[in-house]
Amino acid sequence: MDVVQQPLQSLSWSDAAYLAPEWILIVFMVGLAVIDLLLPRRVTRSFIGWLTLGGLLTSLGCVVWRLLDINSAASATTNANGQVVSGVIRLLADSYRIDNYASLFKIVFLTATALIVLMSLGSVKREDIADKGEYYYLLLPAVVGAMIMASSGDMLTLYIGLELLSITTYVLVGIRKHAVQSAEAAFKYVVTGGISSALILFGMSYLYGITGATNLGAMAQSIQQHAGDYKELLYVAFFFLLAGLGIKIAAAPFHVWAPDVYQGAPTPITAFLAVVSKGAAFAIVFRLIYNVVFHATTPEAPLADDVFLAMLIMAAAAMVIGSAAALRQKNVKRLLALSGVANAGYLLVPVSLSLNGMHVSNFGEFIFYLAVYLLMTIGALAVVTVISAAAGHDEISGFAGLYYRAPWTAAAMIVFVLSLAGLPVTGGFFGKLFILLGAAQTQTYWIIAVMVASSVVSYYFYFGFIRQMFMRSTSEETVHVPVPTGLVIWICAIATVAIGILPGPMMSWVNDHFTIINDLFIGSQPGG
Amino acid sequence: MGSWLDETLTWGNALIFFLWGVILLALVLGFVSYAIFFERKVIGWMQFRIGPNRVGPMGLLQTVADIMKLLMKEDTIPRKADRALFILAPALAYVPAFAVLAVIPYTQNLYFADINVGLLYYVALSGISTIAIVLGGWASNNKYALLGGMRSAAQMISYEVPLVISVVGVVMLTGSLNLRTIAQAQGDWFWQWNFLPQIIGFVIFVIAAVSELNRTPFDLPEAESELVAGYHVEYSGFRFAFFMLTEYVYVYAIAALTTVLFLGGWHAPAPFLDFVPGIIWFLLKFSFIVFFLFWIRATLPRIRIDQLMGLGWKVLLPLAILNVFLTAVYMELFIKG
Amino acid sequence: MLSDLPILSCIIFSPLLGLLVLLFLPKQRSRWLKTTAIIATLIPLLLSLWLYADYDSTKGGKTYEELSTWVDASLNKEVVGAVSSYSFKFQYHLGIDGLSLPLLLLTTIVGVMAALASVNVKKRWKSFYIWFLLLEVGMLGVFLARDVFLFFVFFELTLIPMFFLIGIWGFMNRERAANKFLLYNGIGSAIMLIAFVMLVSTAGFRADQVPDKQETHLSYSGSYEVIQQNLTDPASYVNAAPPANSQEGEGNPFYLSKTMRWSIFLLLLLAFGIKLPVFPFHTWMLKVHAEAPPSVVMIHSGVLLKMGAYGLLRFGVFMFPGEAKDWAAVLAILGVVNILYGAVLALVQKEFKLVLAYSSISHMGIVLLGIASFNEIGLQGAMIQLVSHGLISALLFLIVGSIYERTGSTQLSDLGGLARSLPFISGILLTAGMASLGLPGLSGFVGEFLSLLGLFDSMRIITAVAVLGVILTAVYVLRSILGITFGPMSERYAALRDARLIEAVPMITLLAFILLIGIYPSVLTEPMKHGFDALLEQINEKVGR
Amino acid sequence: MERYINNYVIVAIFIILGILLPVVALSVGRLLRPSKPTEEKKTTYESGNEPVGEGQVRFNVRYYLFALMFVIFDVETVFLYPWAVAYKQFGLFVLVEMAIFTGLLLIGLLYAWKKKVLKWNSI
Amino acid sequence: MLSSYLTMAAILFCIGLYGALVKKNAVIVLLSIELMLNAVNLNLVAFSKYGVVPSLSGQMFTLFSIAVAAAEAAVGIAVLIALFRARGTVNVDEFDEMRR
Repeated sequence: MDVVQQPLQSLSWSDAAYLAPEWILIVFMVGLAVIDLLLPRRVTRSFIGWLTLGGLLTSLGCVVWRLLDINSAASATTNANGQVVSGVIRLLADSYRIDNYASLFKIVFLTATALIVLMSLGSVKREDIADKGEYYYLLLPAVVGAMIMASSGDMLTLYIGLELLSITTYVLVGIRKHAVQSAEAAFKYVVTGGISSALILFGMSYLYGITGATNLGAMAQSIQQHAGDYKELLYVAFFFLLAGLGIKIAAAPFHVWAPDVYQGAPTPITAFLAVVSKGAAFAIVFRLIYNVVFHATTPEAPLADDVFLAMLIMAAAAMVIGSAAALRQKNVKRLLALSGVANAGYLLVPVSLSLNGMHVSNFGEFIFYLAVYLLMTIGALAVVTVISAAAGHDEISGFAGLYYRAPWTAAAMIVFVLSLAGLPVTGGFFGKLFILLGAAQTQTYWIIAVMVASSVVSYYFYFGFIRQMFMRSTSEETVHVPVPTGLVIWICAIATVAIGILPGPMMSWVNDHFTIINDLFIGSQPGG
Repeated sequence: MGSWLDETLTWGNALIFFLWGVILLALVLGFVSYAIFFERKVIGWMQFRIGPNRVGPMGLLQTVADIMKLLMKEDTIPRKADRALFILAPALAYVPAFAVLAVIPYTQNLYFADINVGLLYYVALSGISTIAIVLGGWASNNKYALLGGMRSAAQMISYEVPLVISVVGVVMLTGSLNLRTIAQAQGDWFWQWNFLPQIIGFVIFVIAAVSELNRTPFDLPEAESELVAGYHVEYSGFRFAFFMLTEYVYVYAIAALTTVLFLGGWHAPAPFLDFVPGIIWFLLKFSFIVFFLFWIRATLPRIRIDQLMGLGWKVLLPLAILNVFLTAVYMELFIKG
Repeated sequence: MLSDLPILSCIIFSPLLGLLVLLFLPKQRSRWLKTTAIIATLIPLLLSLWLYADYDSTKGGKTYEELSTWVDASLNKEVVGAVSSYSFKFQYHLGIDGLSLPLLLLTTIVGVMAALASVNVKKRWKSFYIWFLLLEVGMLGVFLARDVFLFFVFFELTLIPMFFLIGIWGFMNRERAANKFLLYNGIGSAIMLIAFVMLVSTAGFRADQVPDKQETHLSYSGSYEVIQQNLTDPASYVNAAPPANSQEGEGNPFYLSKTMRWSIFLLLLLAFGIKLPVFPFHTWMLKVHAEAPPSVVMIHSGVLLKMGAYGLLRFGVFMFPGEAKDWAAVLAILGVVNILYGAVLALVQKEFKLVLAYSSISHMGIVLLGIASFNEIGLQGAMIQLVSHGLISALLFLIVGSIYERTGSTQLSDLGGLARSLPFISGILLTAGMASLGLPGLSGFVGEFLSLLGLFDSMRIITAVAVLGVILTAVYVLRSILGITFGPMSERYAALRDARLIEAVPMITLLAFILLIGIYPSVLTEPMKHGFDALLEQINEKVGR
Repeated sequence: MERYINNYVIVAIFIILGILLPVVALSVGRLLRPSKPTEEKKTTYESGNEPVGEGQVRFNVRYYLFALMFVIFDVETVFLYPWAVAYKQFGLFVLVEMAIFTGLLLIGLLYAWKKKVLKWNSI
Repeated sequence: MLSSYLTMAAILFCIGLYGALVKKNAVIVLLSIELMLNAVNLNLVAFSKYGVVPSLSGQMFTLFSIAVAAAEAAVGIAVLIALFRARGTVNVDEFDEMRR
């Protein structure tokens, strides 16, 4: 058979050490699963949550240490232009990359999950979720999936990560076994998730057919040669990829599943879907766009430009549709789901703005907004858990008179709402501002207009929370805020404001640790 | 056979292949007829009975008579049955049973298809029969048939897993999925055959194989006392015959497969016995396995369904996996150096 | 000693000090809360008065300028090439000049008066004052910020407290009013943000060579000065004509084409026009005037509306003098429309608060006229009109609050003959009315007169029409105020108590300032003297006069 | 290459023969066997009684759980087979990798065991 | 040769997509998704032999995709069973607890 023989590269012991963050999570998951199985039924499972949190934080520590280590002088090298670039660890024939890009994403995912676990510790009740132990330790493989997605340099690992994340979240969404809503949400999520992975795979299969490789770097090289001859197929491939990934990131018009699923899922899982799932899908989008699509332009067909334009249109649609649909929502979780759709639109903007002479990196804007989005969404949903525990439902009217029942929580909620609406002095404002400035650098002014307009529309429903909290009142009884949940609320609120007052250090830190050639243009550095 | 395989395909060659296939088919049908006869005889002797002895000399034509009877019996299809599936099921059961025989080698030179994924082919195709059984049970639209079919499916899939994993050790030692290579790789002395180094795998394989065949002590799907006749309760005439045929063709196949995988195929037990042709050794081993199957049928009682499932999942599966890793560690220490 | 302090920061953030104290006070102790809040507003007043005294108009406000890096978000610099840094640079840049100083004073004065007037608030004093002080921080910041994004942050900071103040403490339809306020101002600020983003990404770009070193610092700056300089300097890259053979703007990502300049200018005009409010966008303001609590309307009408005019001047006119000059006629017409529309509708209102609301629209029209004149007199007139209207409307709404507290109504038909039972309040009301209609000797006259005088220079017909509107002012003011003070008195109002001390003090203070400006306008014109020179120079250069 | 094609031709021939036999046998049988259907013959068999209710009864969900377990371990073999074939050529690390993979699956088995999936009760 | 495989896969995929979007029976919906995934497998295997640059990775990809599809189907049906217990129906149109 005339098949290209690829050399097999096995993982060595030292390579395995680089995977410490992932190993730690897996070991914790296995250990906790066994403990949960062997313990008698009556023992309370809360400690599993704390152990999960411990595992996540340990892993986070490893990721940060690795990030700093890669960028330290010892492992830095100089590239052809004489610039100092940081090292990248490539495992298994470059199918698993530990680079700054991945590490930054992993930090976001792990932080988010840690906050979500902490939030759950205060809000998950035994009568609601029968298998509390499972609930906690299933989050770990989900995060591992997200981390694999961020690290993958190969369509195969990318797909495995995607499915590891998806399948575990299917279960997590449906974990309230006896609630109809939960099961229904889980089913809808399974179906849309299945369709989306089929679409993604279909697109990938065409890409593979044209390039003959699944490694992103190899694809980048191959696609430059073949793009001209197979541009129709490439268009089809990119269309399918965009549609599939659009479902995963819940961007309009592929967002219809989001409200139902977010509503039916347990609230912390809603936060997980909104932040980690979405972020991980974006990690894929970034890699695919800058490794494959970016190199697919030919003189006769502006493939890359068309894809970028399509993505921008998708972003605009997400913003407009998300904000408009949220106007009518009375259910908080549905509302936040739709706001998540709009936010997916905002997050898509930097990805889909192509680079030019002045706009040399969109990653800083993106990760900045993702971090802010993490804080405000998780914070808001943490407040929602408190409210729905007190009110017994998820309707927005549950917020009525919150200011008089729990003033500090209401104050934190104001911070989240303002941040979501993009008003100063919150992280949300600078997140959007950086994205807008990025768009302005590429002279894509129309998307600025759309973005700002959708923000204004969103004021209406975000301030709906404020109206409820301050201008309505029901009972005067105080709302009980469990300590872990309160901790989450305050961490998020303070961080949101802190980023809103001083966004510079974070943005600089991200951009100092990110080099676009090393981390995204995998293909432009053959071999390595 | 090997020489034809290397030639360019022509219609003539295809016809030769076809004729070989027909010959094998005839052999297999003959085997089935007389396997049934001998089963009855052997069990009879073991139970101090004579067994069939009226039709033909020593009752040798008994099975032939049975087949003729089945052929001429009226064929009823229940009104409520799903007609298409009802008709499809027996054929669907039989086709894979016969098709798996294509990859079994008999001697160094006597084999049909020489596929390098032969073992996988066998495992994959034999799984299809499960579907046929469920289909038959479902299409009958009968409570007994349905439950029998479901049980049968549950049992077959439960034992398929240990069966499949138990041969992994053999595959590891050989480094190939080609059944011919596997048979060839086994040594000249009988203790070098796979059944000793792979004793755990061998035992699991045999147990699981018996269960896959739905034979005693694992014949629960057909448990007369509970389920009348299981999935084929509504079948009569020649459609019923095909289910029976399937079972016995699988007996043939499993016996041959066990011989190839574990008992050294056509190898003589010791180098000095090489003068006896390989095919004889193969047939001897093969016959022994067949006899063994009859033997346990006569000996063992039927086990309960919870015991059946427990055995499969809680004992055989962990053991099979353990076997894989024992083999791996053994190879790591002694073979790879 | 005082001059060593970062005086501008102190002014802006001193209310926060009060806010901190407020947070730790128990919410039942209304007296403590009120006292703290009033003191917290007094500090910026005193500081700004000192600043006014210290301000030297010939030198401008350079000495008070505060500059430190606020956001220095470095960007990925790989692809650009050999630069040592590449970043978004937004500065914490505060400054004062002739344009901001009067408005700063206005803010601090009205702030204290509103705080005093807020003692009427009936519920939730603690949160009221917290929002109130935050609002003051925002307003002060708006007038002092010299970085577009810092300006924007402060601008938005006024929005949120206003939403709460209207929505919680307002009258019957407070929520709708709050929503409408939020919606219009949100749109306004969003448009402003678009304009700023476009500006920063083009005109905000600067490349600094470090002398003696091979280092280049590239940055996108939000600095007002940088942007203004780039925009008005014909030699800068923003205005550099592209090579003739290439397409427009090709190769120079910072080039602002004519269309771009115009669109940014129009966006700014629209953004600040909504705030001002210019005629078709004024409806939110009526709602706010009618529904917000009187002390909040004092702030709103007294200061917040001025932010629109201030922004229009500083960003619209100063940054795009050429475009503004080209549109002078349009501005003037808009102003006249505002004057006439406001006056006519004020004439037919049955509610006193709405009369005042429409009169605000009308008076803001005069500001537009002043701006449209594009000469020193007119611009000074506009500024004085801003300050004077701020003071007058604050005073009027203070009185409205007092009257409402006593009578429970602001309907013109309900009120009448209050002069008998409330002689003091009525007297102040009459005087304030006179100031509003532009009686010489009071501040309103100076502003109107100078504005119209300035405009008369260039657009005579429009001026004439505007004067007609001003005459109408007299009609509606007299109609309503005379109706309230004199005329038949309803029996139930006979036993009303006249103003208490805490009401009288702010009334008299405000009136005193009104008189001061009316009699001696130089208190305001003096610091402004050199404020417009540079602008007018540029305009004249551009227009070639 | 010829060998490759020939091998699969043989496989195809075996499958064709497998299909032919039932077709031929049943067609031939049609000529030989009688056909005298009556109502009674065509009723569903239920030990001689009148059939009660539907034939397609609901059965235990446990069957599904076994199917699930089967899928999991069958898929494991998908990975186990290629691994086993190539095992000789690889180092110790490959063994560790497979041990981790299988270990995780065994945890799954333990899970099922502890959750009483493997315990059979009633039909 | 390649194009016939691709056409076949595309047809399968379209049937699957249609089924997943239109069919009312939840089981059929899940089946349709499997159909789509199988179409992809067909594509991958065809490309690995007849693609522009033939390589083995397509077959590897197929192995993984089969495994993952199995897991997905397992979870899907488990969820469906839980839902069936709660609602007593597998009609997709009746899963409308949350739409208001």
